[in-house]
Amino acid sequence: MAPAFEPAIRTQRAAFDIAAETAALTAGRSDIGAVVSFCGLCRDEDGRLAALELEHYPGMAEAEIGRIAAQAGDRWPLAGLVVVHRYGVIAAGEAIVLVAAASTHRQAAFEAASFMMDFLKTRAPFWKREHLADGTLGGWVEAAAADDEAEARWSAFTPR
Amino acid sequence: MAPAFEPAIRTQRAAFDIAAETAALTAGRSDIGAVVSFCGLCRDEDGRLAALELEHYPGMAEAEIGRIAAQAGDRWPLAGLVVVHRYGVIAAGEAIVLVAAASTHRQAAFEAASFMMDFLKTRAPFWKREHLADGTLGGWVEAAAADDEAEARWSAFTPR
Amino acid sequence: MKLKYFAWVRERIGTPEEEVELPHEVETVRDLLDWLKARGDGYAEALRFPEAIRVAIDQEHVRHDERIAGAREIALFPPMTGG
Amino acid sequence: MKLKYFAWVRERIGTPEEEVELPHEVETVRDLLDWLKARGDGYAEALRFPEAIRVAIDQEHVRHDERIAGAREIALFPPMTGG
Repeated sequence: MAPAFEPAIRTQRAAFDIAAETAALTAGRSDIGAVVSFCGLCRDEDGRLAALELEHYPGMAEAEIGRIAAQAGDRWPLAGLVVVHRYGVIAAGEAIVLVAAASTHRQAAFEAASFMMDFLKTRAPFWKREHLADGTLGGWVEAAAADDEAEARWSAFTPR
Repeated sequence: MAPAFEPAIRTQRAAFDIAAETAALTAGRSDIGAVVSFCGLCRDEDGRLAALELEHYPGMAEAEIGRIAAQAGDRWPLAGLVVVHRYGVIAAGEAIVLVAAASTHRQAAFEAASFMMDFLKTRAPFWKREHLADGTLGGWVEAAAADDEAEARWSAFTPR
Repeated sequence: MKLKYFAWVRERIGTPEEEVELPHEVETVRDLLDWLKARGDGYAEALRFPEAIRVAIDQEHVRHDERIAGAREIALFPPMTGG
Repeated sequence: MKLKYFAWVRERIGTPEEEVELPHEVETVRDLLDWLKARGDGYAEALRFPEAIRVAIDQEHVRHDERIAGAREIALFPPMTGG
């Protein structure tokens, strides 16, 4: 089943404006009952980090996010979906990624946004490197087993 | 267990600014990794409705939302929680309710926001009345069995 | 004791709130609903299906078997439809 | 054929991309990883644990048993940590 919407997918170095991104989902429409947005931020890990530097695979990043979005559109009746993923150096406290899903009903919007994030974590070609608070370059962030488990739960999941 | 945060709870007639509300959750902090926000909007039901009019029980509305928020704070490690619920006449396409939950990790923020909405639907003392597109006053919206089921699923739910 | 009514309960009874003196034998929420039903047509219409009526004592949800002694404010309303 | 490397795979190999002529017997992703490992110390270090390496052919994830005939661009990288 093809999704009945055109997801908006961008990768960019610049910060994004959550209000503008989610407003675009509902502008001029009155058939949307729920918008769920997720914003992922750079944590300082108890003061250890100054920033995260995100490397990405241009072209594949957008294509892979598009494939994940198409899966979400097949699973849930979405009215709109926005994904913005930043790359480059992102200071602690700043936003890294935004996912916003719009639907008639809240459960679809919640589940689709959560699904998008779980798959972005494990399948979108981005890699994080630590910039330490003391000004030195840290190591590459290792993939978390918890993220693989979070992705795996969707294979047994049927939308209500 | 007492919540380690002070939830911000308001009922108001005026529209709210989602960006300002969620920005307040993360302002000056760099320990928050995830903010999930839910915005519930007035649908026009295929053109049938002009607006919804929300009646509420002042005092109890804020108190009951506070009790639900305290439960969410006991269940998930939240860094912040905002609930704004409007009353009065709300035109189709406008926002009715905002819930935003902040946490170190995304799953807690998703689950807490979803939990808040499910309990707001069934326990917060608000009642919706339809204003029809032809200018006449419609009936009171009936409570949905689906909302009771959505609430009930949390009694069997244990955060991961 | 102050009684408050909301939504269609308020409309059918015809007032948002009132002060009442309850007789001694009205001990529970259920007793209160039965007593109110006998006060007039509006009350009877509002409370025709008492199991559909939600009740809060001093701004907290209670069941119909809850005792009302000591209550300052009791509110009657339909199932909530906020959110 | 163009090879692209990302994150610590890129750092250890020492270049973000290169053009290679693959010998006829390099048929699968696994063959490619073995062939690359023998090209020098940086490659050997980057690909020491080949099971940890994720691979995309023409910007789509593939398994290590995938055949590479017809590929224009093959990318090697560590497990993703975006989001």
